[in-house]
Amino acid sequence: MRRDLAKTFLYDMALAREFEQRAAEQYTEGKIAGFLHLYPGEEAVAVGSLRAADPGDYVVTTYREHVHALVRGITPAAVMAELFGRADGCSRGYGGSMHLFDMDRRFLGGYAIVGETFPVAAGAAYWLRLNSEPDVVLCYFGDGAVNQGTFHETLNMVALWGLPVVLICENNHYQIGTEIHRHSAIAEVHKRACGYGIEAERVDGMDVLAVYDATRHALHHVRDGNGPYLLECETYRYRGHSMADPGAYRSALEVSELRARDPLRTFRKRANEEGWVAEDEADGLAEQARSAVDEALAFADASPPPTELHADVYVEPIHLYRGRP
Amino acid sequence: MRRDLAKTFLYDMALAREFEQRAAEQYTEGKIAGFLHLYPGEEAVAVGSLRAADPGDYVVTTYREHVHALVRGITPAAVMAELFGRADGCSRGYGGSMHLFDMDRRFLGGYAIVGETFPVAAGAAYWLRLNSEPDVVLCYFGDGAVNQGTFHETLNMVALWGLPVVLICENNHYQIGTEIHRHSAIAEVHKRACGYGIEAERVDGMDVLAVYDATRHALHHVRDGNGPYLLECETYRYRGHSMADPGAYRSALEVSELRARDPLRTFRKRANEEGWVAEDEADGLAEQARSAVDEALAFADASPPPTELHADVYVEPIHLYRGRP
Amino acid sequence: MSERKGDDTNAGLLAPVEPGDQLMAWQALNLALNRALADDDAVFVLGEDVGLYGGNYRVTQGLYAKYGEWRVRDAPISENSFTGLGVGAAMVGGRPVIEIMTVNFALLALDAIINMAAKLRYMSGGQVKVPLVVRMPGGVAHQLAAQHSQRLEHTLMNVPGLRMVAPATVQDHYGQLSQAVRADDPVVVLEHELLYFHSGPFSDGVGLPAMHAAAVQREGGDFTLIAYSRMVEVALAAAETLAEEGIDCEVVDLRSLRPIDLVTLQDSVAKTHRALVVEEDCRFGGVGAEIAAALNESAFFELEAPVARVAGADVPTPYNGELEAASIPESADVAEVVREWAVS
Amino acid sequence: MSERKGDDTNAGLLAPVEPGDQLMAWQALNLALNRALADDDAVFVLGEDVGLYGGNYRVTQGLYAKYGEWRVRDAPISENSFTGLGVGAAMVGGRPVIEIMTVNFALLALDAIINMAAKLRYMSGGQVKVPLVVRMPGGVAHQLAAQHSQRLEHTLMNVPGLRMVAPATVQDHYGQLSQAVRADDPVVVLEHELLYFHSGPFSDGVGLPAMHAAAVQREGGDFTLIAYSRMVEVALAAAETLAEEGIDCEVVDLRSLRPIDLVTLQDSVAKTHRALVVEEDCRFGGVGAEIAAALNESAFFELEAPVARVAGADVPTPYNGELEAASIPESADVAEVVREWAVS
Ligand SMILES: Cc1ncc(C[n+]2csc(CCOP(=O)(O)OP(=O)(O)O)c2C)c(N)n1
Ligand SMILES: Cc1ncc(C[n+]2csc(CCOP(=O)(O)OP(=O)(O)O)c2C)c(N)n1
Ligand SMILES: [Mg+2]
Ligand SMILES: [Mg+2]
Repeated sequence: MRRDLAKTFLYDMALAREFEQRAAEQYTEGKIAGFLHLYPGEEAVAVGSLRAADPGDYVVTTYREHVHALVRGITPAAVMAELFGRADGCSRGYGGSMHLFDMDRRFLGGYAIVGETFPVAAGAAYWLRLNSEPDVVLCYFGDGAVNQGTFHETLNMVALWGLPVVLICENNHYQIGTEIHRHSAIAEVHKRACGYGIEAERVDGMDVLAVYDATRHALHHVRDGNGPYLLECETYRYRGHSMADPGAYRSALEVSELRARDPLRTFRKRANEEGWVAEDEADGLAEQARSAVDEALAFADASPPPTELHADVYVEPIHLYRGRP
Repeated sequence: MRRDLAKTFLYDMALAREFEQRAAEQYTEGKIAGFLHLYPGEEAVAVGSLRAADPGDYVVTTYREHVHALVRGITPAAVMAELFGRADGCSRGYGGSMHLFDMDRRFLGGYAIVGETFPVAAGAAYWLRLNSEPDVVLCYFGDGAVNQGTFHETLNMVALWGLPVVLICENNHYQIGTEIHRHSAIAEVHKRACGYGIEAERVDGMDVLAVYDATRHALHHVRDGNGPYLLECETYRYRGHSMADPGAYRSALEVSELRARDPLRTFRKRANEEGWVAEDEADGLAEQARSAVDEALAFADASPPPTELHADVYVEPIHLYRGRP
Repeated sequence: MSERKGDDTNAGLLAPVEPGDQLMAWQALNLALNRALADDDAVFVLGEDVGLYGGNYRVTQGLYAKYGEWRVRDAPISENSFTGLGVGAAMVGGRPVIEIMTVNFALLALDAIINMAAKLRYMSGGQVKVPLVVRMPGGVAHQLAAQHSQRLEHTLMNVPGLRMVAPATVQDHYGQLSQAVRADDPVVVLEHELLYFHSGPFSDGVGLPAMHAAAVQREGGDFTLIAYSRMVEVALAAAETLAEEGIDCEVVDLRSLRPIDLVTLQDSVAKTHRALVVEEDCRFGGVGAEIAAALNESAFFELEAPVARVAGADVPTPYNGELEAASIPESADVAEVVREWAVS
Repeated sequence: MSERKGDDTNAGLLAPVEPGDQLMAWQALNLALNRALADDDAVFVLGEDVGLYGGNYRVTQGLYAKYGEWRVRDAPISENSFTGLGVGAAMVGGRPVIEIMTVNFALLALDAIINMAAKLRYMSGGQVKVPLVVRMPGGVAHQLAAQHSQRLEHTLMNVPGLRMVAPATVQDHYGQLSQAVRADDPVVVLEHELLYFHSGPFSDGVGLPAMHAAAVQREGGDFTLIAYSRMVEVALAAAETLAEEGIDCEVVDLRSLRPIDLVTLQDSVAKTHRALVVEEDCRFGGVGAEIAAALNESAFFELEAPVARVAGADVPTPYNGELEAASIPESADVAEVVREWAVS
């Protein structure tokens, strides 16, 4: 495999880990408010899958999407500024942590109502297919989202019409405090694709390379006109569901077992063994990531707040009590 | 097989066919209004499945439910009076064709929003299971209802919690004018149960005996504590979706092919061959059915209309502008 | 049943309309869609039975044959997701016209309409554009009973980010839908099952009034009757009756429910000093409440009586025909209330 | 975050409350549920994370351990269907208390609430009873942004067949939920995310006021402030400020949104001749519209000014903290409007 790709993975994951840890600090210090859902432990999923995609592909994500935004190329500064609710944020301070957007990068946003990513992705895919475009939509969702009606309704439509979507399940085995065996009759998410005749596969979501390869395969499948593909990535979140959740429902043992398979450490080790990235190089990348987040924090702190409450509700503003232009 | 059961089937199906044909006439004459969805062609499904159920079992149906109500023991008079919107109707004239109810017979009603029967059935089943009752809920739905989110959400819950429900799909292959291959990625409804680990089976819905046996099997499965069961009955409606639909989207050939497998004629022939019910006996049953509908029409015509607009909105009536008792 | 009427016409591919032609509302909508599809490749229509079947109320008749399945798409019964699909397509360049067969089923699609379509632009800091049209007929038709007689306008008029129009005339069915498809914001076009097969004059090529402007459909100096959708004809009928009794009513057709054209209402009340809202919506917390509150606030000292409301009864809709009729405003109900207040 | 507060308390199984005890609202709700579950085998609680996790806002803490998984059930993310499941269970003898984690997700469950729970009794000709409680917190909390700051009361108050209460005090959180569970009709209990961790006096065993009666929380002769849920404290704060300026406000806590206690409002306005509604709901088509319209209709000639409204801004809720604060009423906004009208 190419050295630069390995370096990219290492940098992306280091940045992801660093960004989220610093965001947590900022939340505790009160610079960030609202719900803050962090990604430590799941980095290999966003990094591996999004690095396999083309710039023309669309991305639809959930409220746990900081890392997806970063890997997609939204600057740490623009993401951090959004978490701070500032005008230089990627949603100009109006969206916050759960609603990162960047239409130029075809990043169609973070959605906070569980299950919304399905129809949005299907809509973008419908438009692509209607215009015979080669691009594909990457649609992210959690294991809990699988039980929302939109999962079912959308999978039927994308399969029926052969729409270009790769459905990527970030299966971290929890719906807040409810473990997957307590919320799903079938805990292997990829097996739920059978009801739609959709090609599906499960992959180790702690292994960035495995996720990358599986996503490339899925994207080929879809681009070749074979219809949608569902990719289940088994992963784990180290922290609670959000900063509001201490995560007391999980045993220390469970967490430590999963931490032993940490996607950063395991891939760094492998990259070193395979001779892709030497230890000192890896240290350098981690250092780069740290300073990138330092800069992001400084930028966010300096960014002004948005000031217009009534901005951008409509493309053509309306006055509620005046129907005449 | 027992002769009396064969006679019951013949009578039920004759009554069903007669009732619906006469209802259609009454609709054309303006005695019945609203949407009127008729059952000719599908009789074997309601008759075979409901005759396999116990009086203690609950029944949840759609807007195409006249026959289910009749087989459950609601009198033709009470059903016809409801279609006429009269006070002696089984819903006292407030519900109409799509909303037949009889709580004494555990007939939990006809639901007109596609997909509603699933959660209602699950709720009754949850209550039964919570109280360790032996009864089961029979939940009816069409092939079009399978793509509603509630199908998915409910199947997951009933499978996860092992609730006592038999899900009975009346697959007549059409969602109004949309044929099943144009609305479902997988046209074999029973195959969609795989995503929940629910036992499922397809049966010939034009064969009343097959439906009866399959339903008995399903009910045993559920009563023995093995969780829910999905039964797909392949059938066909001879008429349009409702009286408003001429059904122009179907070829005359298709309709005539299906009519050749008419559930009444085929079972009558078999009952005669097997020596269960002789021809003259069968004629007698058909005659009985006709007079039962004659009486029902006379009764409905004579029944007074309901008069209170504000009756029964609440158990304890409220005055919207007076919060104090 | 309304859907069965007009079987002899085939306006799916309507010939150029002659001046003074009469059209049915469904034909006006059909013409608007036909032209929108022809003029703009970004437009596509999606909903249950809109294609091969031609639409439950014939509105999309002929379009499937002309534009094909990708631009006129039959949907499964998945309201929330196919409306959400419209949102996603609109975000990336499409101009979807989603048909929800009736508002009753829109209750299943409110997350897509309220939490997505209406909020996306704002929560993305103005990056996203959602040029989505959601068409649906609402209101009480002929004995469709409780679950098929829902009114939802009070809910949708409250939603920031949405626009909502409710055409009453054949001309407005054409005009407001045409404008809605061209608008860059999500627009709910609230139709009425009982208006589809009403005929009315249609003049082609004439300039269209602003999408959200109210229209005075009858001038009068004694009393202002405010209505929308099917209730406009009820108000006009009441005005006729009252005219014979010497009470001269002005009838204002709101045409739009978000925004509303309060200015036109104020102008009218400045003349009449008395106003009444006729709504099919249930009274308690209905559209009329906002109209009345807004008028009271802005024209309090002009008003010689509080703004009255004649509205749907606060009950689920009964199946029985007489009770159903009693559950929604009829012109006699309007006339009665006007008489009360006109004298007071 | 509100959910993180009060980690030191464990009221899941609350000891008998001493007279004069202070409780937090979530503890009052927890006590009401604990007693309802103990007193009536028909009661069960179902919702996301209500069991093992103890509820996102701790309201169901301790109940799972005490009553087991069948009576305190953790649900998948299937709002429409698990609310509909509650309807089905209520039809056959259960008294389900369904928790929808926040009203934002209730948009997905409106078919179950509006088209089923509310209509079943009527459309069955009075055969069906639906003793269902649907609990959900609504309103704007701390920077939860557009999709998590929905207000839905204007929608639900319009629905025939539903009852809706919106407690503001700790005592009412206990009392109105207790009454809702005992009611034989479907009741929506609209809570507020920012009230759960507010403390207030709670007296046990005292007679409860009628579930739908309004309560005068502050007497005054100059101006009537009408509010519900969290806005009651905003109104009270404004009243304090205005009192110093010599404007003596009466503050009425609606407590119930369907039905409303108009009589109490009329009595107040008969004294003050001026009224204002404080609502967190978006203004256009919000709850305040009905209150204002109803008061104008019934007390028009008592009023020296139109009933005013101080309401949420008609925008999706912005994430940024200052903008969010500017999007909902604060006591200063209320005081300002009162001053305007008090002089006029
Ligand atoms: C429709 C809906 N219901 C409930 C919630 C509250 N909620 C937010 S995240 C979450 C759990 C989602 O779990 P999963 O899909 O596995 O994603 P994860 O957070 O584990 O990444 C819930 C219940 C919501 N946001 N939307
Ligand atoms: C949620 C919803 N969407 C649309 C409709 C309109 N509608 C009524 S019946 C029907 C077709 C249902 O088809 P199927 O489930 O196969 O039942 P069938 O009528 O064939 O027995 C549709 C689309 C509805 N009643 N509810
Ligand atoms: Mg998860
Ligand atoms: Mg069918």
